[in-house]
Amino acid sequence: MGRLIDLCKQKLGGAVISAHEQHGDETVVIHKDAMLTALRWLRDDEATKFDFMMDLTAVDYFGTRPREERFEVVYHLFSLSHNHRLRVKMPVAESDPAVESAVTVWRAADWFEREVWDMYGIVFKGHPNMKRILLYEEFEGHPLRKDYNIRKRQPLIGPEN
Amino acid sequence: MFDYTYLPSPNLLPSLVEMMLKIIFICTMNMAVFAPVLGWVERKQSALMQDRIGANRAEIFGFTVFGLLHVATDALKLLFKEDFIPRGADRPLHYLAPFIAVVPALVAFAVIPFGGKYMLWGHEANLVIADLNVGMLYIFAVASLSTYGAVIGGWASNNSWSLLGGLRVGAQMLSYEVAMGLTLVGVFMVYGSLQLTTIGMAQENFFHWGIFLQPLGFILFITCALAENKRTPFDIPEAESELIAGYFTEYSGLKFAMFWMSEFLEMVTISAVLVALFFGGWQIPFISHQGLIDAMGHLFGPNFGAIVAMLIHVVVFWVKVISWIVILMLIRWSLPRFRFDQVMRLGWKIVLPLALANIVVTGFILLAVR
Amino acid sequence: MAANYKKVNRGVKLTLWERLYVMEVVRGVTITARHFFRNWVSTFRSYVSGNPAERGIMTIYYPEEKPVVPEAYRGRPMLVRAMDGKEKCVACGLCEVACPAKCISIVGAMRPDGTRYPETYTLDGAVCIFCGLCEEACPEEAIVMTHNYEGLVEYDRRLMLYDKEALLVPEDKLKGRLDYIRRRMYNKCNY
Amino acid sequence: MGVTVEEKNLEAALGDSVILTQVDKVIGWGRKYSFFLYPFITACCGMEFMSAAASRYDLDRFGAALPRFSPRQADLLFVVGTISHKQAPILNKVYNQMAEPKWVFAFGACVCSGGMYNNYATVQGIDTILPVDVYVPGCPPRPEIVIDGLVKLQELVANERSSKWPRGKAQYEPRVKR
Amino acid sequence: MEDKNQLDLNTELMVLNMGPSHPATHGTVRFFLKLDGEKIVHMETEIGYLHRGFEKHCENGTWTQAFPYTDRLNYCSAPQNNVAYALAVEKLLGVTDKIPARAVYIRTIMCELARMADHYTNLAAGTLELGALTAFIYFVEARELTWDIIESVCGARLTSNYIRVGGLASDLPEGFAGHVKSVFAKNRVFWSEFDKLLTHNRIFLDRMRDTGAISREDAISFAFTGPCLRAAGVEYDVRKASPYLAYREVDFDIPVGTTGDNFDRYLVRMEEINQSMRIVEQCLSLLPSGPININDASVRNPSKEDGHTYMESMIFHFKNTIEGIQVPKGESYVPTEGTNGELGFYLVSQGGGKPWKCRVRPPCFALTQAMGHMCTGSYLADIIPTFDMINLIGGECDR
Repeated sequence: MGRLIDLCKQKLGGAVISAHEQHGDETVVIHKDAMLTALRWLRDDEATKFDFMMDLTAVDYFGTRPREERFEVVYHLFSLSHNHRLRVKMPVAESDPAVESAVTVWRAADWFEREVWDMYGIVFKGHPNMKRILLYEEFEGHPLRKDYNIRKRQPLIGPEN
Repeated sequence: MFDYTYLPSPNLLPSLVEMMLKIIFICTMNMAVFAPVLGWVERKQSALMQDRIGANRAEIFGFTVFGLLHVATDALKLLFKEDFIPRGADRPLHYLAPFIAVVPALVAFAVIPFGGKYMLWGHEANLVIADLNVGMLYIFAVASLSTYGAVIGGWASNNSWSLLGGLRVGAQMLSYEVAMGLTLVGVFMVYGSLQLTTIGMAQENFFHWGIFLQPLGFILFITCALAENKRTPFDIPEAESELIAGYFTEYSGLKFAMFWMSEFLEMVTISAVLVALFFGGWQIPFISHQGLIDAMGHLFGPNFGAIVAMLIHVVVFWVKVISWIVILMLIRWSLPRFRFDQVMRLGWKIVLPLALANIVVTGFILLAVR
Repeated sequence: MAANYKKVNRGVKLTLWERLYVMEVVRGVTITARHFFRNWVSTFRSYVSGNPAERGIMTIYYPEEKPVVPEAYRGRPMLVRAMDGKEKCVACGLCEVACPAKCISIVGAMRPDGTRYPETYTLDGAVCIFCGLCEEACPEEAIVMTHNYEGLVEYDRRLMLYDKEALLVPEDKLKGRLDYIRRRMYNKCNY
Repeated sequence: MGVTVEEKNLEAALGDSVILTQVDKVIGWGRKYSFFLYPFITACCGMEFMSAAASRYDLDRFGAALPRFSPRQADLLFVVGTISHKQAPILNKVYNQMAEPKWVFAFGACVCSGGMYNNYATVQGIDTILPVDVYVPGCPPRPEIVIDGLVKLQELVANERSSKWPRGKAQYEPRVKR
Repeated sequence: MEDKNQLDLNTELMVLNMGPSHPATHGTVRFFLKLDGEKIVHMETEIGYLHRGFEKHCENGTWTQAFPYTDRLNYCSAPQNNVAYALAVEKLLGVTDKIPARAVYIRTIMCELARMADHYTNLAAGTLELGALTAFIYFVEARELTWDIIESVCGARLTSNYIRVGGLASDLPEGFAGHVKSVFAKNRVFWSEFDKLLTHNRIFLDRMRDTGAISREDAISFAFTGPCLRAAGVEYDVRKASPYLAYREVDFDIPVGTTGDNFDRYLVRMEEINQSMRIVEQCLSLLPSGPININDASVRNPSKEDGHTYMESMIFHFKNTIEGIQVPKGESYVPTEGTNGELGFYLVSQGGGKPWKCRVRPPCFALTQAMGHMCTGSYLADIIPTFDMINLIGGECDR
């Protein structure tokens, strides 16, 4: 197991649901209620110091996982001073697709969170401006969910096809 | 203050004919030759500067004339283009604005001499439409009128981009109008006249050309002139990437063409003023005005000699003007544009103080020389 | 051998001349004017001599002069007609599957001699993205990306739906491309 | 595309007057060599458009070099790059703002047909919104193909009847105003 | 004092909607501006005008079919996207070390050529919108020459679709090194011309210097990467921080700025063009001969010769094409240095021939986010250089 995973397990204790290392990428899965404190700790602690939030996205495991953990919000963190990376994930239930917003931790999270809301319909609580970003307000549904058909057009603004 | 010598003298007819000829000459030169040909020149020149060939395919019966016909096609197309007036626009002013923009550029030519004075069959031909003794003041007065075209156009269009463009024009013109007046004071001091023919005659000696007597004044004037012309690097009122098309965003068809043409005509006027003030007008270096007339007189007899000399002078003048137009175009295509506040800063903080300093220095030198 | 970080020289110290804009104008204009006069002279010379190679400008007079496309160029996809006049295509449908834009549709049929051939082969030219994945997928070298890029423009989108007859090209006209893909793309020594 | 029934009727009513056709020809000649473009650039094809307008291919040779970013002054709407449903009302608006006569140039596969983007977000060809004059396929098209398209458009314009104009608004009215 | 005057004059803020079909916004962004005269008081950015469902398409196609879609992310530097995606898939497959050396070097060359082309495009657009039309054309000419090389290798000028999982689509053409050499000689002349036309030009300097500046800390918290981050003085380049491809083997400088303003970004880009040429030249001298594709039929389609000879190869060919490459269950994230910054692909595979999730980390998404931060308080005209220098590419930002 990687050094970062050990550190996380040590520090976050019960919040860490699981952790694994694959192809050299260290990954921790964290409970979504402990997310904000965990992220803040990851950013501020001298040993981790993840000052970059490189990427934020979500994955829809529709049909392959139980509905309580259908979605997974994924953070890719990077530390400039230590030059290491960590992937932080948290499962989100289909019935309650909401997590805490990380805008207060990294400003970069702002648009990335809006995009996840737009594409997957996961709400980020505490986000200052939770609107659609890539699609238009009139769009119904969230296209990157696996149950959204790729051809399902919504001629609300544009023409029929 | 005015002297009325330019008014018709007792022998009315020759003067009238002369006047009409001169007006026709200038108008054809500008409207029929320069405005369209400049469009072509600019297109071709910019193309060659940019390693391409430019418009060359419009043809009539297989003749392409190096792309010159593209000018005709442009004109034809614009003529048959829908004339659009936006909703909420002030219709009369929207109509009026392009005319206000074009006319001053043409009218300013009235006082610019394109040749000297020649005796033809006992009639003195003065190659300037109106030999005003306050010629330069007249040019300033008229040139500042063209601002209104742009400002009114910007305002009347009922479009925020146009309005911003109009505002920018207003501010920019105002700033540079002041500086432009002052930059030329040095020239007037040196030649002791505001009359462009007098200034032209005073530049008979090559080393008395304005560029040598007033180098700083020349640089400052060309800066102001470029700014007045609203072309890159001073094209912020119509900056494409900022204001789409600036004050004429909402103009289409012929009215748009008129704004366009006014730009070219202004360029001709500016070049003509530049030549008249700093590059010896119609004078040929090292050949005096009277000397040429006399030499030609020996060859062709007094009257025809004068005509030949006159033609040579007119050609020399236009050649100078054209070379300046080419240089102005080179500048226009080479430089990036300023930011609005930088234009203002340049006008008020650099050009204006330098112009004042130029006046003072010129004054001291003149005192010392005398 | 390593990468190093290096500060860029941003402290461009402007001399008084440069601060006064004048020198800048002069320098900028010199560069552009050099291009201008050089191109003017060379264009004029080529105009007189009629030799396009003398033109200093970069422009290709396209409809009259054709540029040389590199060997690798992927132009319009075409079907290969074998020397015996039959389609090479065996209607296996790999290109249909491989096409990311889904612009190919094939209906296969059987010849009396038992070989398969495409009864219809439709390629929507308005959808095709010239990616070359069909060429790569084809096991028979029956569809290739030709060097042809002309004649693709239409007034109507429906005319861009090419059928089999419009797509078939005799094999000998596609020699270059077929040779290229065998040599450069699918050669054994590339693996 | 082609001539609609009403146009045919109108032409029949006017008759093939020699003067009218001659005038049309002259105007067509003027328009043909003087396209002011409105580059509606959104995506990848814009890069090829840059190339086509720059020195190697030089659209200026055909008199189509002057980009006017004000739709009032433009004649030729170059729709360059994918049009998404979010973008569609804006394209529609730009088209309606253009002064007659106006032509539309569909540049690239996405504009012609939606190309490879057959999905929830993309308009499947702008001819569902506007009348299109010339379709130029390719993803993105080589500048040569663009020039082909321009030449083809010139042919079209040169033979146009004045009865074709005005063309009026786009056929599609977006349900949501932007 | 100033505020009091404004109260007296009863001024109001001018609300302006800039874009998306505004010439400066590249057709894909909309700015809502509140202007006080020419000063920006508030700025809001709206993107998404070029959203065309990249991820959804990737999830609906095979692993190979995603390549054309990656081309159209950052369309100015398509080979880089191809490479980044291929690296991520290879990481999932666990074949990263088995890629032949020649393929690795060719990939590096293509990445750097693409970087050059992208920087040329970006600087061209920047100068165009600042009004220097001739400089714009020279940049495009230089890019055209660079594209000639790319075209001779990939077969397309822009959307290269050149890299494959486990190798390359085709080998380099004959006479490649000579072609590169002649083009670079011309490009260097062009480079010095840009430098003379722009770098010392006071007008250009005034437009670029101290406009759109962002501090080191802000840049990091906005997750800036690439030239914009380095312009702010942060020494971070994926090519050095976590070298991939052949970047360990070559010698190059990474330009770093100090203040993070537009001028620094411009200088960093100009220098990177030079360094890219250096890298390409070194790679060409180090270029080994040998195969360009992995010899593993389950990853890369077998050669046509094999396909015609062995039944097994033909079966693999069919299976790879119809079902897609079989990628084991797992997830991977590979950061690469794209032209705009860190270009990372996050792939999730649930086993099978199609990606379960194909996420790209778009560098200019993060950059565009900071537009409001960088432009508030400056002039309307400052939006133009700032927006140009962050180099928004619609395909990448909106996907």
